[in-house]
Amino acid sequence: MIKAVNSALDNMMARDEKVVIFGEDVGYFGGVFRCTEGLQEKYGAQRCFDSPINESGIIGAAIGMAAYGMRPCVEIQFADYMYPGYDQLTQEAARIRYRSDHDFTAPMTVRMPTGGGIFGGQTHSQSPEALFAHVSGLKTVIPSNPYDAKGLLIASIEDNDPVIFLEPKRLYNGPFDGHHDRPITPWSKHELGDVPEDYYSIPLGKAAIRREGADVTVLAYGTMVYVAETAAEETGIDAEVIDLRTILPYDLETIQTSVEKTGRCVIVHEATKTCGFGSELMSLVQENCFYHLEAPIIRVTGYDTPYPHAHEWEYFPGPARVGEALKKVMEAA
Amino acid sequence: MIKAVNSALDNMMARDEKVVIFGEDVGYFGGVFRCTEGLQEKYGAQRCFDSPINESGIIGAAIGMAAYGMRPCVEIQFADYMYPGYDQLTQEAARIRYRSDHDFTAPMTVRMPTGGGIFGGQTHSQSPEALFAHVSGLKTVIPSNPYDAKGLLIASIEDNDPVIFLEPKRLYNGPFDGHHDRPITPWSKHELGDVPEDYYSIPLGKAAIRREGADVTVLAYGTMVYVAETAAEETGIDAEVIDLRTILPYDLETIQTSVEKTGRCVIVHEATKTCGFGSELMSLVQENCFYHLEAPIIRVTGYDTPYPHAHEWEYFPGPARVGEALKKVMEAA
Amino acid sequence: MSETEPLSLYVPEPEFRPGDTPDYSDVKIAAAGEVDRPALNAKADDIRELAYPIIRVLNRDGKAVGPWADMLSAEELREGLRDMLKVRAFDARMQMAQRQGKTSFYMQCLGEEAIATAFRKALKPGDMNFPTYRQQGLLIADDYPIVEMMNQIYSNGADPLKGRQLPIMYSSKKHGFFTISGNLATQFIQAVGWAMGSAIAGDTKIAAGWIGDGSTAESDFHSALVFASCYRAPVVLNIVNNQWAISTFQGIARGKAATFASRGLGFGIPSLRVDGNDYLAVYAVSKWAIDRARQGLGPTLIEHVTYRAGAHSTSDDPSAYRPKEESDAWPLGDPVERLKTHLIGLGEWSEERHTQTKAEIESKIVQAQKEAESHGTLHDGDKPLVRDMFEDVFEVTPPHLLAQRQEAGY
Amino acid sequence: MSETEPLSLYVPEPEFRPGDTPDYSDVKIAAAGEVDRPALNAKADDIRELAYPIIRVLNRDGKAVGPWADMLSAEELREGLRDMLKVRAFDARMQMAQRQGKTSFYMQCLGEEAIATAFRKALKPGDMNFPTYRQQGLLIADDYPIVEMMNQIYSNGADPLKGRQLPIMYSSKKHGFFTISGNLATQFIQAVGWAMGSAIAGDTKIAAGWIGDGSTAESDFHSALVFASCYRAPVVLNIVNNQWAISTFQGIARGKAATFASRGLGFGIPSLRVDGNDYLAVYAVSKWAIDRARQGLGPTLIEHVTYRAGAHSTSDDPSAYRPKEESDAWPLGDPVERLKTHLIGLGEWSEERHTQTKAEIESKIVQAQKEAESHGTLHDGDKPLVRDMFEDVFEVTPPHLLAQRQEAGY
Ligand SMILES: Cc1ncc(C[n+]2csc(CCOP(=O)(O)OP(=O)(O)O)c2C)c(N)n1
Ligand SMILES: Cc1ncc(C[n+]2csc(CCOP(=O)(O)OP(=O)(O)O)c2C)c(N)n1
Ligand SMILES: [Mg+2]
Ligand SMILES: [Mg+2]
Repeated sequence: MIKAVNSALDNMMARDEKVVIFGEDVGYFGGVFRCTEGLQEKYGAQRCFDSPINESGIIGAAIGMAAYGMRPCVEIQFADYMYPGYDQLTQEAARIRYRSDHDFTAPMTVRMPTGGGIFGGQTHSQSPEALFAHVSGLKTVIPSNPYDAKGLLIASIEDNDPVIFLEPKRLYNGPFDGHHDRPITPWSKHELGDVPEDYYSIPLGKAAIRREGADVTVLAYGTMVYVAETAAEETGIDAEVIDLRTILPYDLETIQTSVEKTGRCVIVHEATKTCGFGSELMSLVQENCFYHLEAPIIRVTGYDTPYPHAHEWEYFPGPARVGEALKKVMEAA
Repeated sequence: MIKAVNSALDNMMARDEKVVIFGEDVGYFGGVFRCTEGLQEKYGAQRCFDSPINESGIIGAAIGMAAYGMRPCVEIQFADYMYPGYDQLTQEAARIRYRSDHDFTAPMTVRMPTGGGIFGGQTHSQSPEALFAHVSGLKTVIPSNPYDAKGLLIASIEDNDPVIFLEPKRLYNGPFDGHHDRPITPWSKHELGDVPEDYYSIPLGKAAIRREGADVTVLAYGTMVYVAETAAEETGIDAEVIDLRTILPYDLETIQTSVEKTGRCVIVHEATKTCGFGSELMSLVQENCFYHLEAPIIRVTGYDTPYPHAHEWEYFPGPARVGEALKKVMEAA
Repeated sequence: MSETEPLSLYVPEPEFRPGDTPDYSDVKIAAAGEVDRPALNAKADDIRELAYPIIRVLNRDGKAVGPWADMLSAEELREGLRDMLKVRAFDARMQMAQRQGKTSFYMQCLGEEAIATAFRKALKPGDMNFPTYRQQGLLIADDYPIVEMMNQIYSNGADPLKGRQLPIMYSSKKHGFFTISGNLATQFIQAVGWAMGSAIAGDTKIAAGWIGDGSTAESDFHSALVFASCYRAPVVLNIVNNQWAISTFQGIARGKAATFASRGLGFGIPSLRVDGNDYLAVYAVSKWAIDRARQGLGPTLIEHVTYRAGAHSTSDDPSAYRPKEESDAWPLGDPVERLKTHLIGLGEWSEERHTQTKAEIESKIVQAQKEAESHGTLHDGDKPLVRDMFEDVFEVTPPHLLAQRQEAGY
Repeated sequence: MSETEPLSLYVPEPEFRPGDTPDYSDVKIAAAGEVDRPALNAKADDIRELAYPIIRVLNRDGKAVGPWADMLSAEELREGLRDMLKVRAFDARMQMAQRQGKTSFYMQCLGEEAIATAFRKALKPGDMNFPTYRQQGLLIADDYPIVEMMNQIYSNGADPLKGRQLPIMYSSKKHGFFTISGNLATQFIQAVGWAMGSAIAGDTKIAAGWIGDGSTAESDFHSALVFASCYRAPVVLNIVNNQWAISTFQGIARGKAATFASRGLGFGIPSLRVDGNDYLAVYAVSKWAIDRARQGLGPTLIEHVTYRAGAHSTSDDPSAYRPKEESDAWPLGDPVERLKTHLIGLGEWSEERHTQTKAEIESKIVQAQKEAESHGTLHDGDKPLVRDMFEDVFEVTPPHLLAQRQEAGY
């Protein structure tokens, strides 16, 4: 998936000289996850450069640059480190268009690796998507595979509003079904790991059905898509797995159609439970599909604790926990 | 309610010399809403003082001070201005105990005026409670009247964990039913406006039933408690109005008991809708009372836009909108 | 003090509180003409000392003296005077309109008029300001329509910002005035980012950031210095030190521990202080910094020293925290009076012309106000469409927000 | 450059990249003994120039010279040497343990050992450090049990932090070591807050903040300076300038535009630079600052100049972004070698004692490692209880979290 991200950036830098990349260690070195490798060499230090370690500064500078007329695509080294820039993101980037009656805009993309699964402890594992979803004026995208990552990142950069682009770091090197004790499958063995070199884009706000099923709808995104698929396989339950791809704007139509068909719903994410994006999804399903529901909707999420180091896999909502939920929702009257 | 807050602070400063107050304009002047009036004079500038305009600094310094062994109670001038301190609040204050296996703790209270209704525009009107609720390690309190404000603030200061204390600024001068065009009722005319001078506390995590009713449960907090009461009066619907008082930890028992009795539920808050605390409440009711529900739960909230200046009252979820929801939830099969 | 004596917390206090008689006679201020004017490409290390004294052009007699003088023609100075008079008259009317309940809020810049008006004149079209709420002078000196400003303040049917923003939170790309934020200091680093954009694009436009003394304590002030220094951004970073931040004096933000200008020293940014009540000095120093930026020589930090003569905003009453007489005692005088005296001394102005000009300006402002009020005020007359409350959150309103708008009936 | 020439963005680059031959011969470094030692109560304004030269005690021959010399006895110096050797041996073992898969992550402080170990010796019991991840020397010089450190690194059954924290994120109130955060710079202002607390309580304890060169760009660095200056907090603010922030050289954080120490000048905070590879100099300067703090004279900013000789962490490979030879070319030498030479010169040490001491220390570390491993390593043996994952989020676990724990089966 790293290559897909790199290819999206490469394509966009080639097509549009307004695309500028900066962030901590993204220049000469090419980023701690190597997503920007080779870009400084190819496009010069004025278009891809290292920044001081100051997330508020990175986002604030990007806002000014976007208002000038550029299309900055900045990297926050880990999503866990966006908090110092949260004011600039939520009170500034998200508000420029509204405040100025679209006289000024902030077309910018903020990439950040998200989620756990690499023994990163509480400050390299967080999934803060709900904190963006609650704030009006931000779009939030979370791809689950290289093909989508490239197409969605290109769409994000081309979008005329600020977009948060969360890259599930556990997926950088291959799809991940939640069984951390099994060997890693590389992307080369997955059909969605096949990424065309050229420009293409995938519209924001559209979910994808990853697995069709008749009995229960599973709403997931990022890493959890594979966990959901695995849980369906392992339990033998005929689950329909929806990959949201975009958290906001969300694709209510796809969700609603599926739940109306299945009558049951399980929601999974890695973030802490309370007020997570799962609570919004559960509310949407409750509001829109109430009369179709045959059982209470279930959330399977990270616990309401920091992401611990040693117990990463007990914290992670793996296939066993998702499988339990699937069984439970099927057993309910 | 300003006097109640002041009295809580006064009581705690007198009882415990570890209680220290600081924030922007809180010292000599006594705060832009005058909540700290007279405290510097009474307890000296070392215990109640003005701070530089730097919210991250205010919260960061409070964390260090709390770790030293003090019990800082700081003011953020408006909840809208806590964002620069969001990193310190959520990644530090909320994590000190966990990180250090309770070797260090952060017993501190962060007071901030919240909500709209004073023509404050998008940066003096926000209700960010969901952004605290999603983060493990923070407690969040929102009183709806002077009596509670004092008792809950005392409990917050005495709590050994960081507590966010949101003061609905529209309630500072009296209860508010949402009819902005009617004369203001002062607290002196309200039974919960009668605040004893002495020390008392109200436990965190316990909701209060403000109006008993048989037909529908309304979950509200802060300003919206009065709006909900008014909507019940105006529609004549026999609603049970629950004032949550504490957002986290929430009082599931009271909520569940009520919804199981009424079978219907309306949730109201002023914050933006998507991923607001209402989504968590709706999820909790759905998860715990599914088989008792006779109609879809309804949310009545602020819209997913910034809080506008001119259209403040169109944005505010007033009695008309809450009343509509009550009727709708009663009409549903 | 020995090692075992108990520590105590020092809490800075202003010299004067209500009841005291303010006396600034012991404050040392450089005489006009005293401070050097370095070459544009002077090395930051060689001009560190400029971060301390105050650059002044007009002396006590209203004469322009020293190396920073003689940059403006008599006509330009008269225009400056008219701009300041306009700002002052506009402020007075809007202050009153707020008291009359025609709007919810107002913020004047009484005593600080020279800074924004003179700075604007040193810029070129296309340059961009990232202002705070006290730089209405930037718009007025650039001939932005007064009526539009009033429409915004009234949140009326003709409000260019459709009632979305608090009064005085103007925005105009055309006039190089970035949308004002309610959150302090955020714009300072944005100005740097805009300037970086201009540099990357190979443009010739420059940016100007604005911040108050109190707000220099905010973290984004630091971000701005770090980024401006790192990339030698073509930006002028203006600190308006008007001595007060609501009820909090500049000592809390550390304006006396060292000058605000000296914050630039730790980043190798050339840093100057200027008498903010001296139109000629503000212009000269601004021009120097703007020229540096435009010639690719990098950022400059300017501390404009002035005094907030009025209340912080219409929600504030300064008599609760500072002596009423402090404003008059303030040693740098009134910018309007000083420029007027200078022009009269030059033989380019007179008391009569002044009185007449003032009257003309005031009547124009009154006329503009009438026109604005014909489009409504906050609680009366025309209003922006409620439907517009739902627009411009995104370029294309997404389904969930459309649904909310429809549910709301708009 | 004229006004109409296009602007361009300057992006700082380090002098040497892989393939270059690093050469620091033109770098001017003050000779040992050259920099003044002011009185503790010197006025900040009078010692501004101290923010530029590097204070050094040990000269090229290993002799201690100048006004900052002669503060430590031979026995204290030997203890310092042993502390540094311990840190180095510990780092080497843990680095290897990580490569062997016994833990997920490790960070060494190779080349920077003098700073934390010497600083710790200048503190008193009860003082509090707010460290970054590269001050293991603070714990080791305070005789915190090596086994406990290893237990934490292994997240094993005896981990004092119950497996909650990333390896090396130690915490010990008893040893004056505040819980390390993964988020850079946050601890710097917390240190100031702790010091303010001590001052308010009338205590005699002081605090020390720690930050890296790269992290001075973070906003909380600014908060710390603002608050420390405002309330004259009894705190020592340490910047460890090891030239690199992962792959980013100190020029991006503006360490060459001006010194990092000079950041203090804008706040009237006395600011010094010290040779961080000179144990005697670090001790002397630290003691000066600590004494100031304890005597109620307020904060001091210290820039410790050193070089990160190893990789940033076990996740990093510096050969991708800097020449391999840069570390050897670095002009300040190795702190262990320099102190050893000094002690031998004094006749208080010998090559034989050194070799023997090193071997003893290494064998103790190996022994400790065995003990730690008997409690398990990250993927083997004992683990903390999963139940503890749910504890200490709050003092009393609230119902919703209890429910989650029960549902999870713990
Ligand atoms: C982030 C943030 N914190 C607090 C405030 C509240 N506030 C508004 S103006 C002000 C004082 C600013 O003082 P200064 O920077 O000196 O500017 P001045 O008003 O003197 O022009 C404060 C504290 C705010 N708007 N934003
Ligand atoms: C807020 C935040 N942003 C980014 C990071 C990622 N990060 C960890 S260490 C580091 C470099 C720090 O460099 P420096 O301050 O010089 O300290 P050193 O590693 O050299 O000791 C970065 C960018 C982080 N941990 N926290
Ligand atoms: Mg001010
Ligand atoms: Mg470093």
